[in-house]
Amino acid sequence: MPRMVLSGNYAQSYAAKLARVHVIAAYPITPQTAIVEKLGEFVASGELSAQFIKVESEHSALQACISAAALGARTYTATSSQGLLLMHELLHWASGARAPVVMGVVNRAVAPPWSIFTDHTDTVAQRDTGWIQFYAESNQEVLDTTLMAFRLAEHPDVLLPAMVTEDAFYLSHTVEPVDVPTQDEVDEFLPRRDVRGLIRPGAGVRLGSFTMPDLYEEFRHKIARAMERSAEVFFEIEDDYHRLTGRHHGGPLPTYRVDDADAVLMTMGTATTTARSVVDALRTRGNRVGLAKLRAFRPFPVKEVRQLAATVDRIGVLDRSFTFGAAGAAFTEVAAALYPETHRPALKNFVAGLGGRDLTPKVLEGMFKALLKGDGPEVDWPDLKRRAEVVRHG
Amino acid sequence: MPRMVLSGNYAQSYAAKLARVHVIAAYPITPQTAIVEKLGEFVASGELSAQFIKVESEHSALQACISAAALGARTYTATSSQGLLLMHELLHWASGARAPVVMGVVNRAVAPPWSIFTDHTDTVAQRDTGWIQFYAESNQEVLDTTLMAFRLAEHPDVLLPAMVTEDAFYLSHTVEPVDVPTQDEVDEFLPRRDVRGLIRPGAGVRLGSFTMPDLYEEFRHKIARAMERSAEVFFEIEDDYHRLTGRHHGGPLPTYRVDDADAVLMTMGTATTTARSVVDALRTRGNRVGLAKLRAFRPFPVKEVRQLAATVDRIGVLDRSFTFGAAGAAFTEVAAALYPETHRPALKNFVAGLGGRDLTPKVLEGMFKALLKGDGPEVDWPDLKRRAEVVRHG
Amino acid sequence: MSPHGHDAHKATAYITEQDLPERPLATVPSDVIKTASWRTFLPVIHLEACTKCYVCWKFCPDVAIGIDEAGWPVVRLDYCKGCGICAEECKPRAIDMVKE
Amino acid sequence: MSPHGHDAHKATAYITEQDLPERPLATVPSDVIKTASWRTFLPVIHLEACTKCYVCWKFCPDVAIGIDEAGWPVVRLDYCKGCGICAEECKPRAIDMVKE
Amino acid sequence: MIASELLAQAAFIEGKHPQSFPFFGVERRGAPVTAFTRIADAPIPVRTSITEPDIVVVLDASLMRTIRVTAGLKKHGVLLVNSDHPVVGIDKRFEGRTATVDATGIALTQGLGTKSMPIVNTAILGALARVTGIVSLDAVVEAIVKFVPAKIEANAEAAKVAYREVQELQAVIH
Amino acid sequence: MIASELLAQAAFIEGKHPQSFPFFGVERRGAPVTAFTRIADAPIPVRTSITEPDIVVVLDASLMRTIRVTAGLKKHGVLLVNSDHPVVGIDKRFEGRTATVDATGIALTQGLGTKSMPIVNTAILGALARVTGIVSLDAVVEAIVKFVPAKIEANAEAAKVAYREVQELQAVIH
Amino acid sequence: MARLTIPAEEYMRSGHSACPGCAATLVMRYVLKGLGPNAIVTLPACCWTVIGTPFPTTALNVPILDCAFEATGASVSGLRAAADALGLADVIVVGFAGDGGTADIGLQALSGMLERGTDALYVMYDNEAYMNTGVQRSGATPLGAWTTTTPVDATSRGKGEGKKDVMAIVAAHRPAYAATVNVAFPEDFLKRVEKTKTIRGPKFLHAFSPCPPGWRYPPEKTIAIGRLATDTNSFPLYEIEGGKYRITRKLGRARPVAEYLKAQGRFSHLTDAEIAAIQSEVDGRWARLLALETLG
Amino acid sequence: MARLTIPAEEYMRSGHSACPGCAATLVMRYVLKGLGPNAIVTLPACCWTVIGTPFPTTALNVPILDCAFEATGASVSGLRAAADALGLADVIVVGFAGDGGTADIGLQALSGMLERGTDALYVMYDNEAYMNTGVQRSGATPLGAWTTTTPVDATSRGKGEGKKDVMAIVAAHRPAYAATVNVAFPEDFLKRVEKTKTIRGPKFLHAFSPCPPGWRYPPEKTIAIGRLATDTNSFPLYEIEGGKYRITRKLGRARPVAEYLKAQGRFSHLTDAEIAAIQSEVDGRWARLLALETLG
Ligand SMILES: Cc1ncc(C[n+]2csc(CCOP(=O)(O)OP(=O)(O)O)c2C)c(N)n1
Ligand SMILES: Cc1ncc(C[n+]2csc(CCOP(=O)(O)OP(=O)(O)O)c2C)c(N)n1
Ligand code: SF4
Ligand code: SF4
Ligand code: SF4
Ligand code: SF4
Repeated sequence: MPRMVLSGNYAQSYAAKLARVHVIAAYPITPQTAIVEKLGEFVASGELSAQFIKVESEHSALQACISAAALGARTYTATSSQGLLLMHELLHWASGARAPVVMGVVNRAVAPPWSIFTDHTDTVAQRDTGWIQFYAESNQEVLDTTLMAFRLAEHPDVLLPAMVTEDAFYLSHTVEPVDVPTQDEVDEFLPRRDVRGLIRPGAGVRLGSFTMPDLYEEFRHKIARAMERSAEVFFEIEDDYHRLTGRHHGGPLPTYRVDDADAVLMTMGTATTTARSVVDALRTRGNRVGLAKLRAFRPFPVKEVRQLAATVDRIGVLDRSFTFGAAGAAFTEVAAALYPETHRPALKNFVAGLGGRDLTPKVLEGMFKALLKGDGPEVDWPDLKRRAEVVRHG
Repeated sequence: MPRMVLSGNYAQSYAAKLARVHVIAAYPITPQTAIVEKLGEFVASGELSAQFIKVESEHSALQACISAAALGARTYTATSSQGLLLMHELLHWASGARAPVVMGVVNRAVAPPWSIFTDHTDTVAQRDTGWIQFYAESNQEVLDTTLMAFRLAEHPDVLLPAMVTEDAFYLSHTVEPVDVPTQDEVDEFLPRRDVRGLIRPGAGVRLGSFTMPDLYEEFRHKIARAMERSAEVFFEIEDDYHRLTGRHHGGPLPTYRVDDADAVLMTMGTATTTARSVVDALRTRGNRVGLAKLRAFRPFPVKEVRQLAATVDRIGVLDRSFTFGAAGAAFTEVAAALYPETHRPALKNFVAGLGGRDLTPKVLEGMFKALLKGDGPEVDWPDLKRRAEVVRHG
Repeated sequence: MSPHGHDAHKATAYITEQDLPERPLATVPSDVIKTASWRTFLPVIHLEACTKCYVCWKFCPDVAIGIDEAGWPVVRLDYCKGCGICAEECKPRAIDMVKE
Repeated sequence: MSPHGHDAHKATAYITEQDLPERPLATVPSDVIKTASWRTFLPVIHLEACTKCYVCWKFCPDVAIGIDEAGWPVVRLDYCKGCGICAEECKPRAIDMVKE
Repeated sequence: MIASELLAQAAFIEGKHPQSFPFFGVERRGAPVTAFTRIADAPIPVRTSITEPDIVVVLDASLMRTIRVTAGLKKHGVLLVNSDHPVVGIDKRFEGRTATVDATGIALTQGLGTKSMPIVNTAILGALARVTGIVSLDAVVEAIVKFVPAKIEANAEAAKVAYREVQELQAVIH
Repeated sequence: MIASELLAQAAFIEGKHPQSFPFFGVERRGAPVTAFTRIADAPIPVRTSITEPDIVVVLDASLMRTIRVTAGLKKHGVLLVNSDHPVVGIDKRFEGRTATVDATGIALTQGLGTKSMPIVNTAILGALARVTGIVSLDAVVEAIVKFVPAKIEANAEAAKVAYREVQELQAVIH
Repeated sequence: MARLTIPAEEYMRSGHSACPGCAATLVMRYVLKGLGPNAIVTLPACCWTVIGTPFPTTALNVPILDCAFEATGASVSGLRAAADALGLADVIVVGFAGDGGTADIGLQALSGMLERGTDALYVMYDNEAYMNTGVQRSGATPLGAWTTTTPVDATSRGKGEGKKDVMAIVAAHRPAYAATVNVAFPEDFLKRVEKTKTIRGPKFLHAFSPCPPGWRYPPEKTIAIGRLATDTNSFPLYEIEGGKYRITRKLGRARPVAEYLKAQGRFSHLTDAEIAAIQSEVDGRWARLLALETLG
Repeated sequence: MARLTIPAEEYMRSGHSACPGCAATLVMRYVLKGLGPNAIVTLPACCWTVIGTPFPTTALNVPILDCAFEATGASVSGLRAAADALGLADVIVVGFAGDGGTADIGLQALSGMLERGTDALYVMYDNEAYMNTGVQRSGATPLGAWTTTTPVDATSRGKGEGKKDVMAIVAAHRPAYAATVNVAFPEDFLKRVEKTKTIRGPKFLHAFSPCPPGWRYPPEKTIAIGRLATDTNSFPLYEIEGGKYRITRKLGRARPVAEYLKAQGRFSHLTDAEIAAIQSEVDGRWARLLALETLG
C-alpha cells in the first residue's frame, strides 16, 4: 500500500478512481475544483476508464449521476456550498429513487456574503434529504471513508446515496501523508456494483411513478428502514476495511479519552484534530476532558451518543454552522437523542468556526473550560468579535 | 370586513393583494397554481397595481423577489414541493441578504415517487435556511398570518424572509368561509415598506460582497439575533392585528384543553382541526387530553414548548414528514428544547399523514390512546400498511 | 369513493408495505386499467363503408383500435375513451359516434 | 500573516460585530486598497515622446493612469499593478517598464 | 366552478358553514373525479376526506357500471344520479332514498356545454336542493348569479328546471 | 506546484510528517498569497493557520514595503527572503536569523518563468534547505524530480544553485 | 396483417390516463414505433408523468425513468454515459419533455446536452403551455393565446410575447440533427424518427401536440388542427442536418392562419386586426425559413 | 481636459483585485462609462465577484447587487420590476456575468429574461472559461483550447467541442438589441453601449475579455490579443437590431487565425492541421455572418 502526500481533494479523486466509477459528472466550484480536475486527468490519461460528463450545473451533475445509477453505473460527483444547495431537489430525488450515488463535498460557507471558507452549513442543511453523511478529519479518512461509502451506498440492504465531506482548505488544500490502498485491495473490498432490480433495456418498467396516498407513505418508510440498516451495515464494512488495510476509524462516533472524563467535547471535521491536542494539553494540566468525533451525522448515531453520555456529566457540542431560530444542528440532535435517558449530562452548544474562522487551540480550550466551569449560555458563540457596549439594533 | 367563501389558495392571493405587493414572481406547480393565477387576474384587471414577473423557474422566481426586495419593493412568491426544493440555494440567499420576501407554500410531498398530496417534507427540509415559518390550520389563518408575515419580515428589527404554509388540498383546494379585512384596515396594519439602508440608485454600495473569515461569522450572528427578535416582534404584531380585526390565533404555540391534560398531542397544519375534535370526543369519554399547535416552526418556540411541558406528563409530536436517519423534525426539536428542563414529560413521535395519507379521527385517536397507555416505540408510524409477516429486506 | 383511473392499482396486489418493491419501480402494464368509464359516446364502425385505410388505427390516442385477422378495424371497448378522432378522420365516414 | 489585497478591510473600522451594518452592505471605496504591492515592473512615462493620445489612459485596467492639469498622463503609483499594457500600446513608445 | 364549490357558496349564503374540496387525482379532462362538501351550522371540526357521506351525487351515471357509488354511503342516506331513466338495482345493501334527474338533458336544452361535454353542475344543484333541502333553490340561484362566470341566466334556469323535474324513486327496489 | 507543497513532499521523502496548506484568498495572479507548512516527526496534531511560525520565507521582497512579514515570527526564528541584495532594518523587534537569495535571478538564468513572472519556487527551496536544514538538498531535488511537471532539470539546478548561493546576514543589524 | 403505413409494433399501452383526444400520446406512440424496443425514456414532470399511469402500472413497453422537471437533458446524458460505460451500446436514450420542461425550466439542461454532444434523442412535445398544472403560459405559448396566466381581459389580450423559437435555439447549438414533426402527418413523423437512428450525436425533435382542453377545442379535432397548423405555415415541417435547413413539407399555397386560429377557443377573442398581425408574423417566419433553406 | 475619445467619467475605482492586465475590468469600465450614473449592476459569481473587492469595500461608484451564479437574468428582471413599481424609471438595470454564468449555468435565466422582454442590459464578458475557479472549460471555451478540464494529453487535445454560439442563442430569442464588443476597440464598444440606452426591451452585449493567466499570455498583450481576435475574424464585431444583422467592423482581408492562436499558451499544442481546421471553421462562421447580414 503506497503512501503519498495528498491533499484532501486528491484523496477524493484517488478514492473514486480506485472505486472504478463508471460515470463522473461534476461542476467546478472552489474549493472542490481539484477533485474533478484530477479525475479528469485520470480519465484523459486512460488511468481510469470512466465516462466523464461535463455538465453545465451541479443540478445537472446530480441528475446525470442519478440517471446513470438507475441503469446500474457506479457514479461519483463532488461539490461544495452553493453547488450543493443547488442540488437540493435532487438530493431528495437520489434518496427517493434509491440511487447509491457517492458525493464528495468540501464544506464551505454559503452566500451572501460570499465566502469560500470552511463552514458546515452547506451539508448540515441537507440533513433532511435522506443522504448518509460522513465528516472527515484527515485526508486519510477522506480516502478511506469514500471507499467505504461506495460499498455502503450500494449494499442491497441500504441503496442510499452517501456523501463524504471535508473542511475547505483545512483538508481540501492541505497536503499530508496518506496511505493509498492498491487497486487489488480495493477490488476485493469493493466489487463491481450489483444492479439487480434496476431499470433494464427492453423491460416495461418505470422508476419514479406518480403514487397515490395509499402507498406513498410506505415508500418513505422503506427509506427510513434502509437508513437504519445502513448503521449496522457500516460496522461490517468498516471491519472488512480494517481487515484489508489495517485501518479503522472507529465507527460513527469515535471517542478519545472519554472514559473518566468530566467533560467531553463533540466535534465534526478538522476541529477534531486540534481539539485532540487540546485534550492532551488539558489532561497534562490535570483536567479530565475527552473528545467525541461526530463522524456520521446521518444516520445519526443515537445509540453511540447515548452510550457516551451514560458516563459523562458534561458534554459540549461544537457546531460549525447555526440553524437560525433554533440552535446548532448537532447540538439539537444530541439533546434529542439524550432526552429519554436517565443519566443526562449538562449540554452546551458552541457555535464557532463559521465562514473560515480559525478554530485555534485557544478557542477550543475555552470551550473545555466553559464546560468544566458549567457557566455561560446554553448556546454560545465563544469566538464572536464583540464590543462590550450595548448592542445597536436594526 | 366582508366574509367570503375562499380556498386556502385564494386566501393567499387576497392577502398579497391587500398587502399591496409591488412585485410578484412565481412559477406554477400543483397545488399552488390558483394562488398565482388569481394574483395574475388581480393585476390584469387592475385591481392590484403590481409588477408580475413571469419567470421560467422557481429558482428565478425567488432570485427576482430577492433582487426586487433589495431595491425596496414588497415582494411575494408562492410555490410547493419541488419548486421549493429548487429554490433552496436562494432560500439561504434571502436570509443572508436579509430580504423580507414573503412566500406562500402549499405543503406537498416530494418526488420520487411523484405525489401532489399533503406532506411537510418540503418546508421542514428548509428549516436550516433562515426563514421564518408559519403553518396554517385554516384558510382564515392563511390569510391573517400572511398579512402578519409581511409586517414581521419587514420589521427593522427582523428583516428576514417568511413563509406561510398550507396543506395541499386540505386547505389549498378547500373552500370555507373567511373574513377578509378591508383595504383600509390592512393599510393601517401594514404601511408601505421602509427601505432605508438598502441599495439605492447612484450610491457606490454593494450588497453581498466576498467576506473574509474575520467578519463572516459576525454576519451570521446578526441573522441569529434577528431571528430571535422576530419571536418577540411577532407578539406585538399579533396584538396589533387583534386590535384591528378582532382575531388572534394564539401566538406560536396555541394550545387547547391542555391545562389539566394527562397527554398532549402537538400538531402542525390541518391535522390540528381534526385532532381538536378528537380531543373533545375523548374528553367526553373522560380522557384528559389536550392539543398544542406548532404554528411557528421557525423561530422554534422553545419558551412556549417548555411552558407547556411544565404541566404535562406525556407529549406526542405528530410529524407529517420524516428525517431519515433521525426522527420527525418537530419531535427532535421538541425533545431538544425540553432537554434541560427538570420536569420532563414522556415524549413520543408519531409519523403519519405522509404523501396525502388522510389523518382520520381514528388514526389521531389512536395516537392519544398510545400516549395515554405509554406503550409502543419512541418513534411510531401508526398508520403504515403492514403485514404481520416478517419484513423482507433488500 | 375516489372512483377514477388512478385507483386502478387497487386492482393489483400492492396493498401493504411488504408488497412493494424496495424502490418505486412500477412493472404492471397499464392495460389493467380500463378507461371505458371515461367514455360518453362510442365509435361504431360500419364495415360496409370501411376501406381498411387504418387511419382510425393510426390516429387513435388510446391504441383502442385493433385490427382483426380479417384486417377489419375493431374498437377495443375496454379502452376507448370516445374522443371521436377515428370518426372525424375516417374519410369514407365509416364510423359513427353513438351515445351509450 | 495574510498579506494580500483581501486584508485591506483591516484598514477600515470594521472590527467587531457591532461595527458591521445589519446587512452585508459594503460602502467603502476600493481605492483604500493600494495594489502597488502587486507590481514588479513600473511604467515610466517619457513625456518628451508622449503625444497625449491617451491610449494608456484608455486601456489601463486599473484606472491607474491619471491626466494632470496640463494634460499629461501620470501613473498613479498606489494602484498601478505593472501589467505593462500602457507601455505595450503606446504607439510612440513613450512608456518604459522598469524593474522597481 | 365545480358543483361542490357552488354548493358551498349556496350554503354560505344561507348562513351555514360549508367546507368543500375535491379529491384530486391529477385530473385529466374526462377522467372521473370526486369532490366532498360538508355543511354545518358551525365551523367544521375535521379536515379529512369523507368516507361515510350522507348524500352521494353522481354526475355521470355510466360510472355506476364500474364503481360502487354507494360504498360508505350511510344506510339511510340519499343518492342523487344524473340520468334520464330511473336507476335501479344499484346496491342491495343500500336502504336510503334514490333520486334521478336528467341534468344532461336540461343542460343541453339550456345550451350549457357541448353534446360530448355537457355542463351539468347547476342542474344537479337544483335537483339536490329539492331532494335534500340542504340548501334552498333561492340560495343555489343566488350562488349561480354571484359566482358563475358565464351564461348566468341559463345556469339559473337549469337549476330551476332540475328542481322541478327531479324524480324520486318512491320505493326502494332491490 | 507551489513551494510549500513541494517542501512537504521533500519532508515526506525524508520520513517526516508534513502538513502544508495555502491561506487562500480568492487568489488572482500577481496578488500576494500566503502558504503554511508544518513538518514534524509524527502526525501533526493541529489544523489551524500558523500565526507564530519558526521560519518565514518571502518570495517577493517588494511585499516587505507594505507588510510586516515578521509579525508572529518567533523571536529566534529564521527569515528567508528572495532578494538580490541584503535586506536590513526590517523589524527591530526581530532577533532571529535573516538570509537572502536571488531566487529570481537564479530562476531566470535557468529559464524558469518569464521576466515579469519568474518561477522562484524551486530556487527558494534550495536556499531553505541550506539555511534551515529542515530538509536536505537531496530531498528537495528528489521532490522536484517526482512532482514538478516540466523543466525538471532546470528546476533541480535552480535549487542546487540557490543552495550554494544563499547569503546569511552574519549579524543582526538593527 | 394489412398494409400499414407506419410500423405495427406498439410500445405504448392502452389504459393510460391522457385526456380523450390528446396528441401527446400519439407523439409518444410514433416516437417509440420509430425507435423500437431499445429505447429508454427519461421523463420529467409533464402531462406524460400522469398519462403514464400511477404506480404500480406503466403505459410503455420500454423503461421509463422519471427525472426532475428541469433536468431532462442531464438525465439523458447520464443514461447515455451509463449505457456506454456498461457496454449497452444498443440502447437509444430518449428525453421526452413538454414545451415548458424544454423551453423554460429545462432549457439549460437541454443546452448542456447539446453542447457536450450527447448521442441521444430529445423530443419536445409542444402543447404550447403548462398543461399538467392546468394551462399556464410557457415560453412556447404563441402570441395572443389565452392561458390562465395570460388572461383575456381589459388590460390583457392573451399572451403578450411571441412564441419562443426553440428550434432556432437548438439550431444555434449546431446539433447533429433537428426536425419538426406533427402527429397529423404520421408517415413524415416516422421518417424523421427513423432518421435519428442513423445519426450519432444530439438529435432534437420538436413535435406539435394539440391539446383539446388546453386549446379549447373538441377532442375529435386534434388531427384536423394539427393539419391546419402545418397547412397554414403556423407549424412548418423542416429538418436541420449538419446546419443545413430543409423544408420537408412544402405547400403550394398556405391556407390563411385565421382558419387555424378560429378552430381553437384559446384564440377566440382575437380581432381581425390581431389575426392579421399574426398572419404577417407567420409569413415573416416562413420567408425567413425559406431564406435559411437557401443559405445552406 | 484633453480630447478623449471615450467619456472621462469613471465609475470603476482603482484598488480592485483583478489580475494585472485583466480585460474584464475594462469591460466593466467601458460599460459604465457608456451607461452613466443610473446603472445598477447585478453580479453573479464570477471573477468580478472577487475583482469587486471584499467587504467592506466596493470597486464601483454605482450599486452592485450580488446574485446567485445561475440567476443573473432573474435578478435583472427583479430589479427592473422593482424599479418600475417604485417609480425609479431612470434606473438602468445591468446584468454583468461571465461566459460560464451566461452560456452554461445562467443560460436559462437569461433566456427567461429575454423571453419576458425585460427592459435591461445583459453583458456577458467572455473570457472563454471559468476563470474564477481556476480555468475550467465553459460552453464558450473554443475548440482546441487547453483548460484544466480539457487537458492536453495522449487522449485529449484541449476542448473537443466547439464554442457555444451565445449570440445565435440570444438572437433566436429576438431581443431588442444584441451586439458583440471588444475592449481593444473602446470607441466602438462605447457606441454599442450608448445605443442600448436608446432602445427599450432586452439588450445583450457579448464582450470579448482576454485573460492573461487563463489564456496563458503575458499581461501586456491583452489589447493586442483582443485586436487580433477581431482582425482574424475569430471574434467579429456585429450587432443585431430588430432581427437585422449588421457587421460593425468589416475588414478588407482578415489576418490568419494562426496569428491569434499562436499568441496564446492555451493553443500552443495545436498542430498545423488543427489550426487549419480552426481556420476553416472561422471562415465558415464568417461566411454565415455575411449571409445573415444580407438576409435582413
Ligand atoms: C421544479 C418544479 N416546478 C414546477 C413543477 C410543476 N409542474 C409539473 S408539470 C408542469 C408543467 C409542465 O409543462 P410542460 O413541460 O409544457 O408539459 P405539459 O404538462 O404541457 O405536457 C409543472 C409546472 C415541478 N414538477 N417541478
Ligand atoms: C451554483 C454554483 N456553482 C458553482 C459556483 C462556483 N463558481 C463561482 S464563479 C465560477 C466560474 C465563473 O465562470 P464565468 O462565469 O465564466 O466567469 P469568470 O470567472 O470566468 O469571470 C464558478 C464555477 C458557484 N458560485 N455557484
Ligand atoms: S499612450 Fe503614450 S503617447 Fe499616448 S498619452 Fe499615453 S504615454 Fe502619451
Ligand atoms: S502598467 Fe498596467 S496598471 Fe500600470 S499604469 Fe500601465 S496599464 Fe495601468
Ligand atoms: S391536458 Fe392536454 S396534453 Fe395534457 S393529457 Fe390532456 S390533452 Fe394531453
Ligand atoms: S483570472 Fe482572468 S478574468 Fe479573472 S481576474 Fe484574472 S485576468 Fe481577469
